[in-house]
Amino acid sequence: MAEHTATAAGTAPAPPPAAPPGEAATTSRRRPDGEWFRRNGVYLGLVALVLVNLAITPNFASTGSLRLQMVQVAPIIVVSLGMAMVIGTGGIDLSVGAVMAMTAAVIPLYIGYGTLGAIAVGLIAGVLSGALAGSVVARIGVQPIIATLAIMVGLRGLANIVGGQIKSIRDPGFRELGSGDLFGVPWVVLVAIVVAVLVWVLMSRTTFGRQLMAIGGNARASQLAGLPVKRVLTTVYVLSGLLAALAGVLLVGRNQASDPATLGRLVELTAITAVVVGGTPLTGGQVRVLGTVAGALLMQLITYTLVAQDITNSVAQMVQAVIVVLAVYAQVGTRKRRRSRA
Amino acid sequence: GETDAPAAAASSGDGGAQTTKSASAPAGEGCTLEKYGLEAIDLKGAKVGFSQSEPDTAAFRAAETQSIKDEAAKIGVGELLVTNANAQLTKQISDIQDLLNQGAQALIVAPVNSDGLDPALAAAKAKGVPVLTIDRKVTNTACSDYLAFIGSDFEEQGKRAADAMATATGGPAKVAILLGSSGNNVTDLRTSGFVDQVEAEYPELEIVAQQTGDFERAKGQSVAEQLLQSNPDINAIYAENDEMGLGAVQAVLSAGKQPGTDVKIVSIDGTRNAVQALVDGQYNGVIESNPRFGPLAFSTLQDFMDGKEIPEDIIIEDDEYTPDNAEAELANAF
Amino acid sequence: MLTVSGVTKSFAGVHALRGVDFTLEPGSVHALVGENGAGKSTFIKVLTGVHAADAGEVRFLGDPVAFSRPADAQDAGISTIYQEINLVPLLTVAQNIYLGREPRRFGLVDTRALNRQAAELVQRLGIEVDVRAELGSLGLGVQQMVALARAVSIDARVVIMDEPTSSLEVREVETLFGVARTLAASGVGLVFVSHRLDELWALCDTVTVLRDGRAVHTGPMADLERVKLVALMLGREVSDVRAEGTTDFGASHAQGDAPLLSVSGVDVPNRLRGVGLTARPGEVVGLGGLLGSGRSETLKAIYGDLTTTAADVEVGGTKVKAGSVSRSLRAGIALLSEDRKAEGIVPDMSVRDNIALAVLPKMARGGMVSDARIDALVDTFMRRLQIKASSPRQKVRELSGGNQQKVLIARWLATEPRVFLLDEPTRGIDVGAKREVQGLIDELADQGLAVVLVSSEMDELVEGSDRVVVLHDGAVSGELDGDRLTSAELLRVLAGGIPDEHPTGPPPGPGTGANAVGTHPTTPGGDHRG
Amino acid sequence: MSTIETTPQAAGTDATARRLKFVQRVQRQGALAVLVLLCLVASFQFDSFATGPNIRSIGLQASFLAVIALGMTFVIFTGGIDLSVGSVFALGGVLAAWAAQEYGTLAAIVVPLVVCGAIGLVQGLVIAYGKLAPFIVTLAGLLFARGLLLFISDEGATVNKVPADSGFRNLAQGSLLGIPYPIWIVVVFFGLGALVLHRTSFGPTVLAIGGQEDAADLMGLPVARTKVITYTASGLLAGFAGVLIASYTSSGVAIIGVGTELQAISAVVLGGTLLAGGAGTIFGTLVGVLLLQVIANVINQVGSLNSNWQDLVSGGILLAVVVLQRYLAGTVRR
Ligand SMILES: Nc1ncnc2c1ncn2[C@@H]1O[C@H](COP(=O)(O)OP(=O)(O)OP(=O)(O)O)[C@@H](O)[C@H]1O
Ligand SMILES: Nc1ncnc2c1ncn2[C@@H]1O[C@H](COP(=O)(O)OP(=O)(O)OP(=O)(O)O)[C@@H](O)[C@H]1O
Ligand SMILES: [Mg+2]
Ligand SMILES: [Mg+2]
Repeated sequence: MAEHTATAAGTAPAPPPAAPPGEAATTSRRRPDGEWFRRNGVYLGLVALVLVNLAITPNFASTGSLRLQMVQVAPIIVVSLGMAMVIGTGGIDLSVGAVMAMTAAVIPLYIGYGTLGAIAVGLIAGVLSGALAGSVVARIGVQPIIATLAIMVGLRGLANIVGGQIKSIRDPGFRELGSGDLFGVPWVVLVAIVVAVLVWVLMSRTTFGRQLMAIGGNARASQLAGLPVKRVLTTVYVLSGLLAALAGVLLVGRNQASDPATLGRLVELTAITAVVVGGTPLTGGQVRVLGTVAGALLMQLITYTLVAQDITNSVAQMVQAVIVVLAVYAQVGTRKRRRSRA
Repeated sequence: GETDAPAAAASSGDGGAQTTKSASAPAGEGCTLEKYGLEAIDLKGAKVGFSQSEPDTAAFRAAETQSIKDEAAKIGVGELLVTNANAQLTKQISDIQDLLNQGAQALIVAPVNSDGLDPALAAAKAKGVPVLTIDRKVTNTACSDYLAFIGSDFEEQGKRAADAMATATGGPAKVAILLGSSGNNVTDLRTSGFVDQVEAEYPELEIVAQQTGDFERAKGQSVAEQLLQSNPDINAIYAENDEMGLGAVQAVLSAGKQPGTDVKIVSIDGTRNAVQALVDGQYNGVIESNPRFGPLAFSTLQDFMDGKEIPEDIIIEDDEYTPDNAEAELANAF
Repeated sequence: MLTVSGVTKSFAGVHALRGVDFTLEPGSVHALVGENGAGKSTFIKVLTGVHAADAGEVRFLGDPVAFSRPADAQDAGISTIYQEINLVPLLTVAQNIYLGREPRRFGLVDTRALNRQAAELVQRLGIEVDVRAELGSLGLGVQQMVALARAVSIDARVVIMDEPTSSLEVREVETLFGVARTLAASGVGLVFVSHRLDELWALCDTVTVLRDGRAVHTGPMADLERVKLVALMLGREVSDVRAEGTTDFGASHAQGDAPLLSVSGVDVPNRLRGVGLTARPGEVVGLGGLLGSGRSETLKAIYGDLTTTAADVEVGGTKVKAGSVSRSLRAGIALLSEDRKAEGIVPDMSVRDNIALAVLPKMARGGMVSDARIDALVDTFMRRLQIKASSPRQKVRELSGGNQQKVLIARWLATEPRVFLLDEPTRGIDVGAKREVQGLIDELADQGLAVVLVSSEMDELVEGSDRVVVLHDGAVSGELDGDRLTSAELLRVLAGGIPDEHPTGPPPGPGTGANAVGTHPTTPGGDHRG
Repeated sequence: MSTIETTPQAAGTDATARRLKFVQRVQRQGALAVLVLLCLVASFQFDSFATGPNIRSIGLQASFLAVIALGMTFVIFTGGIDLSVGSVFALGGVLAAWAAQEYGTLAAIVVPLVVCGAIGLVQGLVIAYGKLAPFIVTLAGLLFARGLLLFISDEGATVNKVPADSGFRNLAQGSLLGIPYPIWIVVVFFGLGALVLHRTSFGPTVLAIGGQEDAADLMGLPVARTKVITYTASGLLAGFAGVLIASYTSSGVAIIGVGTELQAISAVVLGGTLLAGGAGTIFGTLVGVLLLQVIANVINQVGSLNSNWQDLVSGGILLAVVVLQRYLAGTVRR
């Protein structure tokens, strides 16, 4: 399956064409070497953690448990996928948490226009914030981390001003979104799945995806190759904002409440971790969609395990730190031998 | 303190005025102008500074700030300077220094933390400005570093929560605790109060899990969900603030159980939403933590200026909302 | 002093070196030649501890060594100039030269001494450059010379140079040779890699030929006939090599009448002054000039990559809006940039995607790329240009320098340009490939493209072009065509001599090259910016 | 984190090299200009701004962040980032207070430095030899240090006070020529920082790694060692900032330092350092720190501007400044 994740190395599901010219075209199939780990480390980690839980966590092997994990991780997956695309361009988006808050803030104000109306407004808020970040980064050339950091601070404040204190959402539409399901699959999960598929297609099948990764790989060269660098960059941040907003919508549904002050706090770090653990390099040029999903699941399982074992907060944090490093190390560890290339 | 516990609109005017529980200072032991070494000032027309600890997005904070502002207006304070430390100790220190630099003649401080305000307090002392701390007690010396403390007894709140829980379960129960944020002494006190009381009085209550919900509704919900999943026979949840309690309600619902009956829920604060839940039967008890410090704070300052003796601790009487009185008392909730 | 036996190295799927033996004598200049991808750079990287050898032994001054980091090799007395310039753009020339070995005073770096020593060194090496200038602001040529200065400043027993001359022109090559000879005279052993064969006889005494990772020949340079050498490199018979010439340019090209590309009055603040040129369909117009004369700038300006204060570019009579790369592309202009690493390849992308990069939209239906189409396209070009890669999915960074260059040429040909601007197209590619490229240039011209060719190689320029426009100091200083298009004449004009019907021109004298080097606002660094 | 616009290296020879210097100066001055402007406006607007005490407290407040930001600057020079500083800062504080209480002044300085240095060292080793992304490693460091801190203060319940008589208090509360020690310390540290950057081979090496790691490696520079040293130094400095805060607040507070890493990063970037690495200035960082502190101070001067507006404003100003810098730089770009 890892084969199917989009990478700058342009993986198509089809096997590469017949041996090209040059006798060098001998063995190029992947043996379980560093590269292989890079691609699959996160899945191994995931499997390992599942096994651990099956062993130690009471009634882990239940549909209820599965459902809970999925429902809780869904919003994280959605944000992380947006983040993954931004990171693919070599950028980063710290504003996602604040965007979620902003979305949560506007929903109660427009709930009058019905569920969909409110959702639409919420998403627009995300798009606008993304557009701001995008143009500041792409057109003015401010470094992504600082641009999005500023937006993160300001937007959170704005969200609080607009939204005020926490408000319970009694709207049936949101209740359905948060707790209802279709053919036994919770809506939030469905949304996450759809988003994942769309992003995967976008990254591995479309011009946009290829251009995005080229820009992440060498912006200057991409520009000389006539790629619409600025447009692509801007779009990426808009998408990130949109997905963050969508995650916000899902959470409002889950919580039956809108709380701009706390919603999505520190989610940017969780998302980045999920992306990196998923095997997408922070240097850009690659986007591992499936890996990102797996990474988010991994983070979710870690926290669940720690809570289920009733580990105290302090220890939990330390354990989490160690696991994260190990997870990433599993991927890069074997790559060490490959020396830096001139 | 019971931070991040927002609720419906923060009005402080209606109901729930604070009443002191233990304020009587044995003669000669209270704090006076002489002891504190100050000149009396007339609060009317004076510049008074209020340093709030956490964002007003929390219902408790909103109500607290509001009540201070209202009272200041009421008694005709010259100018009320308000700062908010956004839960950052260092910011509160500079906030207080800023207030002093701006010429505040008296300070009301809601400390971010019990320790570490020393430099700020020292600055106030140097300027001969009395500091009245509310809702959280600092570990410095009363009547020297600061004037006095007005607030609730958080440990007591924990104890009363345990009592309420026992009443609610009326027998054996497996209890999960949703802790407040770590490193926060309100969390510690509300935990120890509850735990000690349970050990002392209610052996039939078994505490099966203690996980932090950071005083947030969403976090409270997801942690509660995880606890209920991994430990299905949990049938009582003690949340150290209303927000986490309301989160727990959602969690219980999404676990397909009935909050208030299948799983008993008790929390501390007395926000409108929680009391409403109590009215709706989804909740089993709310211990109040009264945020309306305005009147008591200013009257205390006034007494002090009038030369009266001020005791070190002015502990306020917190109400309790039960399924029975909830409906009637709803108006008092903030 | 340096003996290598049976060194083997292979990367995922690629056997770069298969049991190479090699011996370097003190005081000798040892040529290391071979096709692109033969394994020269890899060999050097194994020697100096960049890569760890899979098998084999390296002995330095008698005892076996296995450097784990370039630092170790350097400390041991082996200093290296790697193929792609490896200096720090944001630091000054002086800092780059002495990085890690700065002169100290009271334990602190003595900046004044640093600059003084650096200045003396570059002076001694005859490099005209301000040592306080940021390296990144200098031209590839200059940077290359700074790399040389650094290599020399480390008084080493062995100096290895991987294609040091590829971005130098005549004047500087001479300087470099001078330095090399002095070193050799002082008993230092040198390893010299170059694809410019003439240089080998000019400088080297011994030669080792690599082919497909094997050392197929070692012997005295002088005894080796040029054709024989080429035959060894390509693994072909001397006879059929002799059949073909050295450069592969045909005589002259069928030329249309109306200019396909006409450029006039290109101004770039303190870079270019009213540069203009025309190229007719099927015509190859050479662009000559000393380093820093503005050749690359001119191409970039035409391509719309440099913001010009004034420029009139027309393709097929229709004006192209200046300052927009995408418009130029749409108008049918393509630019093969001289800086492969910074402005060309996307290193971590596959050969395939690098080739398709500029034409992705064409390869797509409704935004969805058709891999079938791309594979077809890529396949054609990989065959046509003989690109040597383990598979179309190999990362470009893993290709040899020359093959990377071919990938880029493929990228641009895929855009089916009408006007092809080539900046040092054969830089760093082997004789075989070079001929292919040169042949390609002809072929393209014959197909009616207008080609503008920048090359620092005299004969390539002379033989390859129908007409040569000479730049000096950012302005056109002369033009050669017909029978006046000879190396001698070109040299004269380059040196600042005035061709008869061009009364205007820069003052002659050795100063000119220097001042070009010394006073030209330039860009590779700047080019990294939007 | 590369954008299309990377380093300002447009330029060629002397003329343009000078232009380049100008670009960098402007980028730095971008922050300085805003800072000066802000100060001017503030001093006209609020008479309590340009007063000795206020300036003094601004400097004092800024000093803690300044120390942290200094380490961050070098880390960013190498093209890396250190997210752990906030937690390490808090950890250092708690350790210092504890040690001061148990063993006295010397220990109060040594113990935190040892522990925090060790954390930095480990991070450095993992980054340099494990070849893991600094972002993720130090993110884990952030979690770990905070966890460790809560662990040793059992979930923040126990708080250590610096004994009233302890000389350790002097470190941050004492002053020389009316200027608090921390400010002196900052001046000295930044002086040393500049010295290291410009007058040792460590400086250029750090920049080389940030600019072109491969190249640095091929040039035979000690890449790994330099990185390790840099992250260790960052840990040490964050720890020392903790020592200062402990001395300043006379106590070890578990809740400080949250989000400090982001403040430090903003300060560095405001100072004109490129997150891409390879270029920047020490002095700029100092300006960045001051800018942040002054913004906060001015917001307080404005009076009862509630915490949300504070966020909105500081976010807005931050964005404005970085955009301004780009434009200033842009005017000189070709
Ligand atoms: N890091 C790497 N990973 C995989 N393959 C590599 C790597 N480096 C080199 N190769 C392969 O090893 C072979 C030799 O490459 P090398 O760079 O040594 O050739 P070269 O002789 O230097 O060619 P050129 O003259 O073009 O520089 C090539 O086939 C190349 O694709
Ligand atoms: N002497 C120099 N000083 C500064 N920059 C130079 C110098 N020579 C070349 N450059 C830079 O190198 C690139 C090529 O140089 P330029 O275009 O000015 O002349 P050129 O004839 O193309 O030189 P080259 O032979 O290196 O291509 C340009 O981007 C230019 O900025
Ligand atoms: Mg090579
Ligand atoms: Mg050029």
